[in-house]
Amino acid sequence: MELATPLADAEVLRLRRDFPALNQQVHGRDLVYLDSGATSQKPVSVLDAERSFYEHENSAVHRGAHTLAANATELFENARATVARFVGARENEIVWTSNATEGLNLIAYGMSNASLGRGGADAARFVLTEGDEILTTEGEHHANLVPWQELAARTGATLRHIPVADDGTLRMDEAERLITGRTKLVTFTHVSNVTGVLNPVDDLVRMARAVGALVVLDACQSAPHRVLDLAALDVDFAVFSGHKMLAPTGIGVLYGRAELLDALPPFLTGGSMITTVTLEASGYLPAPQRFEAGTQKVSQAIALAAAVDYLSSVGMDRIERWESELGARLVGGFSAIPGVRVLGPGTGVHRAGLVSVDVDGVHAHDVGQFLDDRGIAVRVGHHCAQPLHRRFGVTASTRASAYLYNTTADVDAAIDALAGVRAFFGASS
Amino acid sequence: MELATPLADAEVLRLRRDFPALNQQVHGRDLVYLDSGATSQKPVSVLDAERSFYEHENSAVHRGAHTLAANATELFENARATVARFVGARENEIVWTSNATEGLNLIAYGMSNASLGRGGADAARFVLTEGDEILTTEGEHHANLVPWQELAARTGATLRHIPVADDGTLRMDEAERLITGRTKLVTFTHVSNVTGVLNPVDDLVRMARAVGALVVLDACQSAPHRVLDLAALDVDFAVFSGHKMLAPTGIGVLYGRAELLDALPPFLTGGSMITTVTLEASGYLPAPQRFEAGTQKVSQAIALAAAVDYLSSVGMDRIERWESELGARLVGGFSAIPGVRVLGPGTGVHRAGLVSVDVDGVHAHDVGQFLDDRGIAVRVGHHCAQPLHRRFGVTASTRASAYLYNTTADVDAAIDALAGVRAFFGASS
Amino acid sequence: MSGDLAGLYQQVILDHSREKHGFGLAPTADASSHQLNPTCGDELTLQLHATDGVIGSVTWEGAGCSISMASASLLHDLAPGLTYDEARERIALFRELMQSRGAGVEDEDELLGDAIVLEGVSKYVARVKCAMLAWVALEADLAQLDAAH
Amino acid sequence: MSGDLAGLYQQVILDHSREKHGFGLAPTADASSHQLNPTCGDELTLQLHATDGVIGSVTWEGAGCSISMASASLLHDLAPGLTYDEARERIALFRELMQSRGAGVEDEDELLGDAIVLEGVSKYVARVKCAMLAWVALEADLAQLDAAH
Ligand SMILES: Cc1ncc(COP(=O)(O)O)c(C=O)c1O
Ligand SMILES: Cc1ncc(COP(=O)(O)O)c(C=O)c1O
Repeated sequence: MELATPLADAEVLRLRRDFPALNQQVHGRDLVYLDSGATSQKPVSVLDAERSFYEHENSAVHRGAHTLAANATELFENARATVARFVGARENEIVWTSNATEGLNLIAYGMSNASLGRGGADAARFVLTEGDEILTTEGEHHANLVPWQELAARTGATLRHIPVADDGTLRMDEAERLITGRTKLVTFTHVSNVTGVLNPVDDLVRMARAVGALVVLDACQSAPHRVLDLAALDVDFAVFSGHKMLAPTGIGVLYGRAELLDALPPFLTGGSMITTVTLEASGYLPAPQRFEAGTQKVSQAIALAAAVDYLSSVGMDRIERWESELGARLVGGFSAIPGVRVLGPGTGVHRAGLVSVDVDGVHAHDVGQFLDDRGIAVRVGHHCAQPLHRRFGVTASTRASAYLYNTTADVDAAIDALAGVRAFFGASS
Repeated sequence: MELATPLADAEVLRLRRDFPALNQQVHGRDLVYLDSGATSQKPVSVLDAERSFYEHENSAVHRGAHTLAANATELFENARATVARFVGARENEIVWTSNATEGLNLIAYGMSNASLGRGGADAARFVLTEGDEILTTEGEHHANLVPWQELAARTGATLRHIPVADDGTLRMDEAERLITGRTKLVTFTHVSNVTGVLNPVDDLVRMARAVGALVVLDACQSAPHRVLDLAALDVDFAVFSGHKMLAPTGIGVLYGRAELLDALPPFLTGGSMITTVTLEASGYLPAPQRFEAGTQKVSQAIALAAAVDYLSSVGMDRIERWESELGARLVGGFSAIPGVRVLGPGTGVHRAGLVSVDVDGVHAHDVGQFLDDRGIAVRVGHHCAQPLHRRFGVTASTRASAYLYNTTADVDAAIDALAGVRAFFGASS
Repeated sequence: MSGDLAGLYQQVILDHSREKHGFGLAPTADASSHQLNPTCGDELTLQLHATDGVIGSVTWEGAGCSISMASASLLHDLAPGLTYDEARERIALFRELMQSRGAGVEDEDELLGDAIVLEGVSKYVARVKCAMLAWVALEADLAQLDAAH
Repeated sequence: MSGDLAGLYQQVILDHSREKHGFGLAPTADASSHQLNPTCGDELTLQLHATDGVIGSVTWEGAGCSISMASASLLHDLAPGLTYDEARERIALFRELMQSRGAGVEDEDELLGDAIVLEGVSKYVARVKCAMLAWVALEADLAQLDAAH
């Protein structure tokens, strides 16, 4: 296969014109937005798609028979088809959620409902009892850790963790040891939101399959940034958030293999997910409606489809290559600064376009403030990954994360600013 | 207290210019939108508020320290304060949800988590066991029925129902009998989405308080249409949806009395709702953050605040009076048509601005299609209230529901169209 | 009334929706299936009576809109004498017709008989489910017969 | 560097953040409270030592940004000799100062001493929590003493 040409600065500067928020000043300096790992900016086409819906089709989907309702339903379901194609899934395998966090909670609550006897025999494979194990990793976002702690507490199952090595990669020797006949579910992030490490999905899926465990993939940091084919990765479930991939807040996706989604007991219940309701009991529709109770995030789903169209028109393979160049440049620049330690893999290792650092003697909050003063927006804190920060012996770090609209000049500005931090705070003395 | 002047056609026609979707044609006729009970149209000020956020402040709230993040956080929390004021609540009593359905599920899952031992002694009042009863009504939307069926199934509690009388009101004699020492929670809709009946909140709260039961109010059909003071109503929890009150899809509100919200075990877990997370266990923040896991519906919350500002500037008391005039006109017109039966209260009874009818010999789908052909958008089906339709001996009905942007001419168009239905389908013969 | 509405509710359809050919369930049947349209609560039970791989008759009961009732009635008229494979072919063609958004499909007159009066439904995406209800039920019946073999 | 940043990080603040007056916990105290800033994981424990309703000294330990460390250090310098009510008054005034968005408050010099160098923080809404951490801890300590009575 031929490699796609990555983006280049000139093209990126053209793309950037599509993003109104990037065209502003902060503290009298041009904004350099390097916080896309937290949330991305939105192109005009996405904003227009949502507004156009409210100006023309807005009405209740799947519930009305009038013209507007029919048109709204069609746009809404077309959006599902667009997103399904984008990640190599079928339409009935795509469930709208409000964010990735909700998607992970949906799986966890579906399993605890199964464990309480809901869903009958079909749901047997989701039942957890004492002695069963859920396996996650030391490198997860809280969204892929806390719901499983709670699931374990509700069902009596035990939560275990694959440890992270000094270079930020998973200890696969430990994974081998930890994945046993007791393991019912293995869940891990595709790309770390702290270190940029890409986890070995194929190996983990193989190990999980060998013991019959379900596999959940947190694709929050991969779906926006690289070509994703969930059917090819052969995971059972996956989640991601629209706001990190050019779409509005309030929309996320849960992917599940069709036969699993149809067997998992419902999570949220209410209107539009039922067949027949009596005062005593209710019957439930198959997926995806089964998991879409109440009025859905209609305009947000339509806007997510517009975002996906934008990404596809640029080319996910090209975006991936460009960000990997930016990531390499960030790592190179940051690690050359005295007193700056990169968390996770150093130079020369393939990584996503995000890098977190600890600055000796200066707290991350102060680092971030110093950069902000130069118009550079980065993320400071634990990035919702306290255990991983503890693993690296710090409580907080400073993260720069790039996206398709960042140039090498953006990266260089961040490197240049970071180089001045320790002197300003008197930490180099 | 002086009565507010209701709106009048001339002013409504001026307001209507603010709603782009209302200014279009369907089947060659001017759109007459009478489906606001399902979802409302949006004024330009709401669309602009959301867009402006994406053009200027968009970034992660409560997680970032850079300028955009600080500005976004401020707009987001100001939105909470605006919505709190609108319903007579304090800021920490307002939790964002994605819709009312999620709010009701949040309470139900919080209680089932408490029943599984989560939340410790503080959560004791939310624990349900066999013998305990949950009381709802025969007139509820599925959103306020199915989650309680599931909660009962998970905990062993029993679900009971206050029956509905022939005129659509609750059988308060039965309520008196059903609310006993075993009743742990009483939940009911403020205004019925099928009959427009206003339920007697004060009486039900008094009865529930007498036995120490919690009270949940489904305010979906009241918050958008009338002055609402939740503290004065003295309910424990309430829910409503933004999309029914001029705001975008994807945003809803759960109100809870502060001391209850802080004691209820978390529902969705993940980032931004925690204090300290270790691999083994997590501590949780107080409300509202406790219930707001992951990236929130930021632009939607800001847009909801803009919607609330729009409603307040018109005046909720004036809107309420206008809709009650429109409701009376609808009931009068519909019930005068031979073969048309109004579900619930007839003429002369105070009601909200929505009316559902059964047309003898013509299925609701066909009625709706006939009206749509004249540009009139109404809702057909069971309106997510199958038990109530069964109570009235029908499976589906046709509902016209008005809002502040509807004129008497809209109502008259619907009456005129409905009068022609039976002849067209040969049902009058 | 717009031309669209007249195209949707042709007189033949309104007649069928009242006459309901084949309405009433037989005491026994070779296959039977129950279908539901969750949006409106419409329900339909459709029985298949067959001999030697050829459909003898189709009987049904249910409540619903004029489109769903007329569609079941028209299917009752069309089905007798068809082999299972022929019936499947007609169902597939009818589905294609319903998804054609008013464009129609080839050979429709020949293969679908009077049921082509439902072509107008294809312009109303929200109503396609109503028209399909009986046909989906027949499809389920045929699948039952297959499974029994 | 913008003027704003210089206003936020005055030399006095940077000095206090390194010198950390009062750092180190005593074996016993009359009240002690632990505060956490969940955004960044910063933590602070602050002890109150008092005699007859008058603050003797404040000692503390914690890890955090320069603003939170300097603020604790400045509070250590300010607190001794204040009655509980005076301390509460200063905390209230400091909170008001932090919420003033750069506008300042009356009597700040007189009542808050060197701590007024933190005024620049009030322009940075996201950092107000950092500056407040020690003061909220002292407030909690005072509430403990009240509760003990
Ligand atoms: C009375 C009532 N309750 C609950 C709901 C559910 O609201 P949503 O679908 O926005 O969650 C609705 C609206 O559909 C309603 O009218
Ligand atoms: C790896 C990872 N998982 C999960 C999440 C949670 O996503 P959200 O907050 O959109 O639910 C994030 C982003 O915050 C993330 O980076």
